[in-house]
Amino acid sequence: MGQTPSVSTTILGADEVILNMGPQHPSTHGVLRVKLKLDGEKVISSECIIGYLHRGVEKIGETRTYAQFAPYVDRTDYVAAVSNGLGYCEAVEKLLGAEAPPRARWVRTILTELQRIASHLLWLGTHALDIGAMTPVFYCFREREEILKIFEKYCGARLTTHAFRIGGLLYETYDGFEEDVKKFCHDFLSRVDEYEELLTENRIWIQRTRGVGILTADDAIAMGASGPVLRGSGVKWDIRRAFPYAAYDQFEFDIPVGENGDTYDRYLVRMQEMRQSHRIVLQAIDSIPSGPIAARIGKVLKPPPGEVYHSIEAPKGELGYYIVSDGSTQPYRLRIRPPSFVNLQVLDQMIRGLLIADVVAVIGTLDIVLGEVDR
Amino acid sequence: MTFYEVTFYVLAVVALLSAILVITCRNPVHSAIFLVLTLLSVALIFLQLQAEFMAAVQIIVYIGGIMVLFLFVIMLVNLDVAVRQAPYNRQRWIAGFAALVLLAEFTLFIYQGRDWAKLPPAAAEAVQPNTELIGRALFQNYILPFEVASLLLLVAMVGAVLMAKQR
Amino acid sequence: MADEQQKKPEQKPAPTPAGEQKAAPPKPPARPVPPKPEPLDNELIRRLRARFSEAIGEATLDRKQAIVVVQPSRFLDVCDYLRTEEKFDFLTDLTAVDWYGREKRFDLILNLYSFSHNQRLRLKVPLGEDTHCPSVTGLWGTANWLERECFDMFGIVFDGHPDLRRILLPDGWKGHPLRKDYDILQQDVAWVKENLGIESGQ
Amino acid sequence: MTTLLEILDQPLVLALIRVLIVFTALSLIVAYLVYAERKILAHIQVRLGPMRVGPHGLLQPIADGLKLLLKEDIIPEGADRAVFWLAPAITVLASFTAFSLIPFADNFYVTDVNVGLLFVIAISSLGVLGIILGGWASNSHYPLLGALRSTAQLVSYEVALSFALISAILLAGTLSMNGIVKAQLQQGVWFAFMQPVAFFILFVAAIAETNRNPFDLPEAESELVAGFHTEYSGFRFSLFFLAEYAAMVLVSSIAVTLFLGGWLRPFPNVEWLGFLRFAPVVVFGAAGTWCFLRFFRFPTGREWFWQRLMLFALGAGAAAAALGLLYPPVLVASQGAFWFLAKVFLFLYAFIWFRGTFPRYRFDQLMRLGWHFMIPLAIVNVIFCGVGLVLSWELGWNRSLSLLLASGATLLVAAWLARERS
Repeated sequence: MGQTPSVSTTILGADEVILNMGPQHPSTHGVLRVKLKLDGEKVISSECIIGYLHRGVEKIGETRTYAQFAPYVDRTDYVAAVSNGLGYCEAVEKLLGAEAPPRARWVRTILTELQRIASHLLWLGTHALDIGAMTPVFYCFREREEILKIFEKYCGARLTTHAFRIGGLLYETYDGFEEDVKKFCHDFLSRVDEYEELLTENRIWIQRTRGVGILTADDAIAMGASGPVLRGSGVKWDIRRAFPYAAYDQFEFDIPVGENGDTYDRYLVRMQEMRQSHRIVLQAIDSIPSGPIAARIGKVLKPPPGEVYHSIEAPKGELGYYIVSDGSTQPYRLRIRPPSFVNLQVLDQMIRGLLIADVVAVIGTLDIVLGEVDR
Repeated sequence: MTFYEVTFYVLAVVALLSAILVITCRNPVHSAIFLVLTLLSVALIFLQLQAEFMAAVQIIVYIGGIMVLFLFVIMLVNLDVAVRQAPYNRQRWIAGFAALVLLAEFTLFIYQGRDWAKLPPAAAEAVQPNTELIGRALFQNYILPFEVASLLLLVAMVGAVLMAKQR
Repeated sequence: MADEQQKKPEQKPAPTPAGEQKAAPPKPPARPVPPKPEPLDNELIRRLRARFSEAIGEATLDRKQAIVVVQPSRFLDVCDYLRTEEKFDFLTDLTAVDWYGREKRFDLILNLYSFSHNQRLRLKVPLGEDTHCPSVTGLWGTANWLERECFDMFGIVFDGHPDLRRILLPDGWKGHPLRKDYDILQQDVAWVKENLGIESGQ
Repeated sequence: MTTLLEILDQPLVLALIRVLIVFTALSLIVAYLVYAERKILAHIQVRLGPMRVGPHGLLQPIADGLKLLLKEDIIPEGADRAVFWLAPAITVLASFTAFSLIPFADNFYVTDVNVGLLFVIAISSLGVLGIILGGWASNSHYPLLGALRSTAQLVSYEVALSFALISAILLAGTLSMNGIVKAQLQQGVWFAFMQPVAFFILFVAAIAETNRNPFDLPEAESELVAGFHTEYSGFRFSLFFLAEYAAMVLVSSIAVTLFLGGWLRPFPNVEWLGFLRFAPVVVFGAAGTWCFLRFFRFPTGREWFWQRLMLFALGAGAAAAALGLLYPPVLVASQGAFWFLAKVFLFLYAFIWFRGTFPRYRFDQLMRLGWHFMIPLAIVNVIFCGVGLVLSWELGWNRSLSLLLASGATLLVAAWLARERS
């Protein structure tokens, strides 16, 4: 607070208040409960209480066949279901030693990048809403709707899409897919400019986000943060580059990084990422190869015994699948490495000494999805 | 009784009753509310006396300012403890005695001054807007005391800020 | 990984045939070759073996992934060495696998990543049911919640963990759901009945 | 009949009638302000807003009011029941009572006392009591924090607001609300042009006083759920809601009266702009025409029957009003209220517009803005304004010129303050 003449903080200093934020709270983005120890409005310490959405997805995985389990991963990070599906399918493919044919990989890349844009749009809208700007959320949903329409046309579902199958794709792209994607891309950049016009140079937005929730690069690495949270701290690391999957080695794109690791930097990083995703989609849509859309992997999947860890750059960060096979039709152990779960762990460190209003901003900037945190 | 007399007595009774309630209420917030009521009825009595400026200032300063700050502070202290404490234990008799003395004094003086305390019948219309009168009084006749008082308050304010900053 | 030997005609065509697909008949994709784990022997492993001779068990390369078995006795030292000397500064994931029926029941799995070498390494620590495992929270802050989850799901106790409590399941819960001898019928019916007021267990 | 006229002629009865009119009109304005806010925000946010109840959702406020009245009334356990009940009443009383001093037209106000402005400030400052008590009585953390924030914010910005008002008083030389408007007529200029800085301060402080975005911290929904009225529901909640919007109208009315010439039409002394007096006719005529146009383009199905009928009735009403306004006495009588309301609505539109545009300040930033920028600036402005007036009185300088010079000097200070801040 510094020299702020706020009476509340100085007088309340006498005793600490425990404030339960959530599990029902407008800006905890789901059923997250943060127990805040407050000195006035200043956060002394905090504790995240999670698990309200725990469904035992990993246990379920052990009792389903590989193909049966695929729809379940859509329900972890339910705002980026396509990305989850990609991670899972590729992990099982790696376990089988199979590889999706090029056309499938291209389509997967396009859809995943669209999903990244959709996820970031949802983040932007809710984050701005948390900080009090209520209009961007509607603009964001307008664009997200376009993406969801493409998903719907492609596979019939909008949210939990189950778009990909192990070994490739189930569906060929629909007629007009490319036109739809191109049309979306054509409008999209100017729309991003529109959001930035509302926020990036806005004095209040800058005051609310700059210097708030700083995470240094060393801390980010030590705490296992990944995705935009890590890049916002200035670590130039993207799994799409480090371990290219799908067709990412074919496209040019930049990895935006921040400098100070504050909320504003993470905001800028995600905004840039949307632009980069747009760039990837445009490159991919122009170069989709023709050919088969699925590898031959047989109907009954019995991966040879062994184990695999495969991770992708999901919109929220490193989404990993660790699957152990015992040679049967069901995974022996299926572990999901959830980016939100690991990123959320940084929250306490980031909000100490800040105000309640900043807690909201920091939760928003971490971009968590409770379905994924709790699984 | 005229309309004005009726309102006066009603206001006076309200003011007195709520004043008593201020000190008898156990809950400080309730006390504060009754204090607001007291101040409000006094403000209305000012209004009746065609002292609009005084009435308005009474409301702005006492209710809008001081009472809000009172409530602000009351809310911050631990109420449960305050309610459980019985602060009047020892002083009850002394206070009662002091009150009696004061009452006797007042009665005496009011009785003595019953003649000259009578006001001349008020003019039907205020001769001059009393805001201007007050302004002239403060800034012309009593400019020195006024400025001294404001300086004093300024010193107090600076001191308070300084003390708060040191914490 | 593509294998050219076994070529069979495409059995099921794509459900939504696109125009271009018909023009050029699809090339039948290849059947995958089952991958085989092979022993791993590289500089890193050699250095590890030289330093922690008996504590480093079998090292394999399975599907291009380096896997090293580490004995719990010197587990913490190995981790410390890997983090500081070999720059595996990013703990990607920490989890466990329950090999029910094996003598040392659990495998603790650590997925490490090194930013400077762009390299992943997986540590496997075999643990008996009652063996405590040293906590790596001091090395990687990430481990805090991951170890708590591991404790919650498998009942593995981490010595030196600052705050080893259940994380996803409620505090009073009995049992560790990701163990192989746990299933829906064994869940904490009493807890559910008491705290949620519903009959459970299907 | 004579008796009735006699009764009506008594000042008390006359006042009561005026109170009734003001109260009814105000309630309607507030109800439709909520509707307007929803509609305007919706159009800012590329959506439609209420469309279901009545044509274009025009009956939505009534439906909302009914819903709120019929809702279950919940008092949280551990709440101080009496205070919980009292708090919304205080707030709503405060914001409605203050309207008794607002001159809506040349000859239409409930009362005009010579310290009118002081009274408006006094009464509206009572509203904060309701907020603070409501927050405390809920016996819950979020309302308490909301109440604390609210109090600190209102007390801080009230200072800047009052200082901004003082410069208008200095210019007008009276505290009477109607007197201030008449002073603007005499001097032939709106005070907003003579005192732009004060107007700006008043505008910002008014937004803060009414807890509107970007200063809506006491009820910041993403932080404090709903701030001081988190635990309120149903009728009591609607009272708070009503009070908040009435307060919006109130501060707009104060700003309009003091700085935008109240019920005066734009440039009241410019003869050739006299045609502006037909503005009400044009407005109502346009509204009627629009309604009729919509009526003909409305879908004709059975389920739309009532909506079409209402649209037609609305159009007919507006057209009738436009025709009635052509009758000269009515036209003259309607002038004051029309211009006053038009300006107030302009203000209210700005409020809504801001809500659709800005993110929210953080509490310490808000306080810093208030104490380190607004209050010093307001004080400096009053001093310079006084200096400017003295220059014109004593040295015979051109009044407008000296005041503009004073404003310029204040702006320099403002620039310096702003630089200090960043």
